[in-house]
Amino acid sequence: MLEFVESVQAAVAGIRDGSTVMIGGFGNAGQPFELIDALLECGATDLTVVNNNAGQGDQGLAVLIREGRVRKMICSFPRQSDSWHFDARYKAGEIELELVPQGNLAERIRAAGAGIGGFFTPTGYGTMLAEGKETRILDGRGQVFETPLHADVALIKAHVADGKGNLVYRKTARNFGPIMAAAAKRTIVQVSELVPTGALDPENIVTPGIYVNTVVRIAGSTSGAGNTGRTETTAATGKVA
Amino acid sequence: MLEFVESVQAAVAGIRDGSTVMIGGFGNAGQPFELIDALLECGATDLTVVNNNAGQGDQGLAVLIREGRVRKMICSFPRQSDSWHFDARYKAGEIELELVPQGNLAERIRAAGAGIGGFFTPTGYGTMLAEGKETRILDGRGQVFETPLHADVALIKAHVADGKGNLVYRKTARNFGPIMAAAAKRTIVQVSELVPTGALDPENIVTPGIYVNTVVRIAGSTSGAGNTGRTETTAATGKVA
Amino acid sequence: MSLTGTSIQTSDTALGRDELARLVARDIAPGSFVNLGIGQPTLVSNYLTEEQNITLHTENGMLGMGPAAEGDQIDGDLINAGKIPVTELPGASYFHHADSFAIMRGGHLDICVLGAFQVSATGDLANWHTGAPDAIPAVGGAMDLATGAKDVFVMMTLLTRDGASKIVQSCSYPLTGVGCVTRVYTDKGVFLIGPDGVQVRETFGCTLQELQELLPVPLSPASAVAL
Amino acid sequence: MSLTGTSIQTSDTALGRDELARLVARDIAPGSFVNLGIGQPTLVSNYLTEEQNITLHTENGMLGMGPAAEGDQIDGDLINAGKIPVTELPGASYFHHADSFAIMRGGHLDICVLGAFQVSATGDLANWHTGAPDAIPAVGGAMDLATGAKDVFVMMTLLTRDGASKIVQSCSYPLTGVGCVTRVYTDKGVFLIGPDGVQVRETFGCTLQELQELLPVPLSPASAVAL
Repeated sequence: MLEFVESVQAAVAGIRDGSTVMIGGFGNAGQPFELIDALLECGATDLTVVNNNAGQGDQGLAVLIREGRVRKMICSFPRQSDSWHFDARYKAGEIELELVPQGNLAERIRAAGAGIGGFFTPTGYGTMLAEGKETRILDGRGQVFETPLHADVALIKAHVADGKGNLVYRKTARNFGPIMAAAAKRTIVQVSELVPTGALDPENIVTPGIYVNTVVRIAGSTSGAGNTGRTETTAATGKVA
Repeated sequence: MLEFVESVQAAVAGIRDGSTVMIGGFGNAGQPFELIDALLECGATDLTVVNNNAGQGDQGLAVLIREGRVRKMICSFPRQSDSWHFDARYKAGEIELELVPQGNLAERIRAAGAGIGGFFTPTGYGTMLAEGKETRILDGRGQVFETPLHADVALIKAHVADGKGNLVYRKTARNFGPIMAAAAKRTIVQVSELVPTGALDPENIVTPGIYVNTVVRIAGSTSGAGNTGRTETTAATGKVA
Repeated sequence: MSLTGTSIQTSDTALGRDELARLVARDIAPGSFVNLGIGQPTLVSNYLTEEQNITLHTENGMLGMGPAAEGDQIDGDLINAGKIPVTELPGASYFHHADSFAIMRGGHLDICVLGAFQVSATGDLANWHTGAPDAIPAVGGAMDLATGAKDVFVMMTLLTRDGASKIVQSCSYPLTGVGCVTRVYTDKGVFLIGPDGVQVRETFGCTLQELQELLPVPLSPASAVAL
Repeated sequence: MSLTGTSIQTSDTALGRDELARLVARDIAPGSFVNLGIGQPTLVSNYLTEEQNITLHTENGMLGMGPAAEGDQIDGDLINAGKIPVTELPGASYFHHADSFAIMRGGHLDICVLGAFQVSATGDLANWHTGAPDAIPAVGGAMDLATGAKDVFVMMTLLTRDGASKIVQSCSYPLTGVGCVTRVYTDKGVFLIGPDGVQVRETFGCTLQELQELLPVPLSPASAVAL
């Protein structure tokens, strides 16, 4: 059942210790900071967190990691110039890491929402990230078997919700939101704006309300504006994302 | 390279005998009738056609089948009250049929466009449509291995294209268009309207121009209006689509 | 288990199609997302109330489907899975076929209501193919719905024209899905299918014992908790 | 094969990063869809001309990416894969992460340009992990790009700081992708990788023979047809 709640505390109520939690966002764009803060406050621990990164700076996911609430990270790009809290926990052997190529991460999340039991992909074939995995030659290419990533809860940020829980996003803040909403048993969304049902054009809805359980409006927030998006620097010349 | 052409004849030029051709549409909604007529006129034969149905009445795909141009149909619902041309060819053993559950059809087309080499799905497990296929228990459920459906050419209908080939659709005429556009080597689109680049909101584009090769505007056509959509009747009490 | 001593007969006569549709509609929980199959299941939409706030899905790419379109409302680009022109309700959304079937296959629909040729005692469904050697098979979205929805309700007459039960020990027709049906609504009774076998929730125009005589599978009255 | 008698030296000095970026930009066919990796490859965008009509993809969900945003243009919701604020060009489109990676993995990008630690004589790419035991690994979208794009161009200095060739017989660093690189742009030359091994298209500030002395893999001048 869809519910609209008045506070982020009410939104995250009931998230249990040991849950698998997907957190939307790529860098700061689409990060549900207020929901993450509420998750921290609510005390849930022993979490498995799915996010593209493993926390940056001293906010959001990074604080969850610093506080020892995260047992395991599933992500594509943990190491960043300001991922010091993850780095420290990882080097101390206090957090587990499942490193997943970003496209496999997205496709595995999508598979969970779409009822796919597993799939073969060329990404990662012949690399150490495919070690121990089933492989097969398909369409003349080496491919690796990957499994769906389900979650108990997804915390995502959208731009606008209507009364049916239909969502639209803003620019590249869309990123993981739509696929995580479909992959989680319970999807909690923070939005900048609520509009009456019927105010969104049915052609333009990105996440239908069927994927949404809880909506909270963050008062005074305006997506994008005032959010300068930090510049990441990295040591390698390799592809960074 | 994207091209805008003046006629449906120019749009379909170069489709070779023996091609696999995806044709969009579900019933009449989204059927690219004018492109199908041009395909008939251009004479290409020995075709494998992917469509949800196998032709209705005496138009479009039904005529291609009547004229013996289709060697094989890959579809979910060939038998309809007015599928007489397919029925006759099929009973005469003159056309091959690969019957695919509609969701597998959609997911196999999507897999081709997304670079997935194959996937497991519960749909069809334990039924005659899974006979001879690899099966596996995943997430506690019996699942069937399905492979991507690629095509040489896709013929689809959209509502509006801009100068970059970005597309939007109208209502349920969207159906197979977006996934077929991604699954074919060459995607040919008929639209009702062309607008300048920048006139479509980037948030609302359904098919990015990267998936589009050829665009032709059908003069005087207006999606939906004057198109009454025929009512299908079927013999079975079972699910029909 | 005794079939007497429990009165679960709730009407004096067998139910007509519309009465049955009303019953199914009443049983759908408020706020549900539902797909109604073609034919008899479509009648259910006539009895859904606004208070129930049910969202209808059609597999050709829409949530929030409204009633059949009439007159000027008819738009060839807005049809349902039966290819009948329909309307759009406030809060509707459109999506492509893979996204639409992801809704079904990903387990997001609360209920689908389907017709059937046969349902087995363990919930196997046969509704797409008679198996006749000269029949042209056509499956559509039946297997995806049967496999994907959280609950699969079947609506059918209990008996064939020849008087044979459509609830069977094991389906003789080709299967649509294995162990997927959770509830069967028929003109003579409502059946719950689960780990305890086939339970009868209510009967129409017959007693449980009379029903048992028509059916080749063992029946028991539904426990109160299952009602 | 003789390495003399063919003059493919096209500049008297090694190329700087910007000159190399200009060269890569010139080699991109009009109308292409391109993903530029972070770091050196990003420079290529400075030299793409309007006439080339190149569409840039960023894997965090956009086609039609424009230059870096400045001042009032900066919008935290509009960033590239390096998390740098960018702008949107007319005809841009946004999509979610699975759709974005479907563009890459489905073979729809014409070219991606990546940095590298090493490239092997058969086109294996190593650019994500040094393999050092205490390094925290991070892969991002590198493997998807390497495996998915029709052509994978690498931009790098030919030699490490220690003077070792980054074009190697077999990569010692962990692989990003197998046999995926088709072209390598370096400060000292442009290399084509294909069924005929490593061919040199042009050299900068050295002869082919001098280049061969730096590299542990056999080189041959590119045939005219491959230019």
